[in-house]
Amino acid sequence: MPRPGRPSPLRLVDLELDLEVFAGPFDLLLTLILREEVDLLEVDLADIVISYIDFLEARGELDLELATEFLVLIAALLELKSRLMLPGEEIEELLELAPAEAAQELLERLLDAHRYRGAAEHLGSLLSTQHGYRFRSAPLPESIRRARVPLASAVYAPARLAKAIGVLLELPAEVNVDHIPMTKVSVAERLAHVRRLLRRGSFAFDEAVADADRVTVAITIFALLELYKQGELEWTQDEPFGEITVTALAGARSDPAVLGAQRAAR
Amino acid sequence: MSVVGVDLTATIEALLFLTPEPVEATALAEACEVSLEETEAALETLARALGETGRGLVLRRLAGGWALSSHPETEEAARRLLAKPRTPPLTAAQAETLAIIAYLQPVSRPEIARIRGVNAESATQTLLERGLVEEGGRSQFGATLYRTTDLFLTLFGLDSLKALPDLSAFDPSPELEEELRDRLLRAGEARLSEGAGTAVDAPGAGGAGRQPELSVAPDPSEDPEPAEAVSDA
Amino acid sequence: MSVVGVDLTATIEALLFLTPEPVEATALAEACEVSLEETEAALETLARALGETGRGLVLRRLAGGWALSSHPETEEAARRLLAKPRTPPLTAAQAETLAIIAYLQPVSRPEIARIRGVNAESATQTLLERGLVEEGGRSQFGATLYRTTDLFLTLFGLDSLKALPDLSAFDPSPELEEELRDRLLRAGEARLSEGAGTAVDAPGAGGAGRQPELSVAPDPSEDPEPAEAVSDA
Repeated sequence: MPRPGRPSPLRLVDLELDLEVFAGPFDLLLTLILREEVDLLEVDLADIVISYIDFLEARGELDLELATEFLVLIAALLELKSRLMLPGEEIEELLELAPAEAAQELLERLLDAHRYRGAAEHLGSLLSTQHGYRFRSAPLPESIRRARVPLASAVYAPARLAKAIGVLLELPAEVNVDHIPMTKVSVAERLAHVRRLLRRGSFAFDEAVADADRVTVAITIFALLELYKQGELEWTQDEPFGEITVTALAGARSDPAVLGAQRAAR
Repeated sequence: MSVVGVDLTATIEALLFLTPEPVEATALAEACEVSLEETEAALETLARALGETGRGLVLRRLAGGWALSSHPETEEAARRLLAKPRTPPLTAAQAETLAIIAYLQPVSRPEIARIRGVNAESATQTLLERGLVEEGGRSQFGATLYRTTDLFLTLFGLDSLKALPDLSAFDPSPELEEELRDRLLRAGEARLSEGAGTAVDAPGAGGAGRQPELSVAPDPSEDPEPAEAVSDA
Repeated sequence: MSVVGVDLTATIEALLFLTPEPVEATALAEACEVSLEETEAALETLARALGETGRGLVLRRLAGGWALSSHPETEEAARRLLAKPRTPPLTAAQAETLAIIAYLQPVSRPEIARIRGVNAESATQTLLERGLVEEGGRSQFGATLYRTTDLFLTLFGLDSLKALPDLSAFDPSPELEEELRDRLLRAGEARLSEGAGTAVDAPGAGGAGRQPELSVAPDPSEDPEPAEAVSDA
């Protein structure tokens, strides 16, 4: 819920970052931190980190272990700061070494990322200066080529060839569409489900989507939006990532007869 | 003249150094953006310069074109230097290209490219250079055909091509009684059309992209088939 | 000297013309059946001769050996003649992976991934395909180790890995390091302060040492500025 008078923090979409160009999360974080025109105070760090990890996942480049480690470091940094912001005497009690060490490690790794990024840029410029130097590549003259066979010995394994052909013979896997459950869940079904829950007066969103897959969760949100539009309910969330409470509004038309009539009208 | 810093003769020397096949004077003239007369004068200057003592290269007129070659008197030293074949580990691209040539020979470069889904130029060039494959005739479309050499057999410890390993262990669809060639082409095209194959996954992983500086593009007209246009550059 | 007719410099020129990869001076000396000193003197003579105007080739010291290449100023004409695509430049991920391998070799993929914070598989694969890196043994945990190849040195114009600047050349300046630390810690505060409705501009982050900054806790109540003032959004 946006607070009145307080601008929401900058999210990834606001920053016009081309995620393609980053070599990794450290690189992204580093770029962000060093971008002078961006005041990090305005940046929703969590959003950016999570969006980038989503992006990597979509590209199949996400290593879960690495992502976890990275998130732990970020989280430790945030946790450390939260502890530091508590009144003085509580710091003594609460401040453990671990978050400080983890935050320090994150910094060290950002510094390392900075070094290798510099080295990478150096290599890139080296390569471009070498662009005009071309080398000759030609088979040896026949007379010299013939002379070489007697001195040759078996150094390569024939199995390497068979394996290479094996790879080339593989047909690409057919695109798997099983994960697109076109008609498994309908909005009408979820409408009915939500209305059932609404009869209790209010319910938690998590409860409405307990054990549901992502598509079902999405369709449940459509259903809630539809009912919100019709004035049958309202939803509240006290804090980002907090629980969403859905409450029935007085005079809501939630009896099945009305629902049936609405459907017939469409 | 468009070339600055180095003169026309020097540029022509460089161009002939880079091309393994003889180049026609008109092609040189076009590349240097000068007239044929200027090119021929520069070729004469080059021939004279190379004729002087202290030069190990000679300019030769071959098959209607011009080529540089090593001086014949340096052949003994070359044999000593190159007697032992260089056998660095094969890259994935080289192994695939070599396997295709070994199992399907003779095979044209466009066919190799269709099977691999990426340009096979650089890998083929390296294999030629190392003497593992050689040219052997032309396809009905005029494309150069490749086959393996005796050096290939020796380096792989094979008595003959019949001793190539059996593919059944790697064959995903042995029940299909198709020709190996057809199945490879089909798999290659499936990878291409899917758009998710090597050509997309590994930008720069194909032929020309791999180590182009060390290789030289042959006349593209040699490869009349469309697959050659699938460059990953 | 065993070479007759053409002199040693000419023979070396011819040998380098025939070999696509850099050749060590000792190998040249052996092939020409002369001493290393004579070979080195001849290489110097050749370098001088090629340095004169009117020559389109350059003698270069690469990957611990010697190689001939075309003069860079002939590049335009070469591109027109060879109609060859440019080397695809390295992507950021590939360049970074290559840098890590170049500086830390031999290094395993998990190590590379840890430094980059992201899976290094596809970048490493492309570098392998392009022949810039190769596998070189196993770590004590059984992970494949990677190292750069001579082709890497050659294409990047390096005589050896020692020609790369020390990694510390890319250290952030102390000011930058400080700023990095400072800005990162403040970002952490911004995120947290969201809940409290107050953003904190950490003034205490400029001081000495590493650990201290982390424990300098600006009391939020000291900050006179309300959150709204921080933003100009």
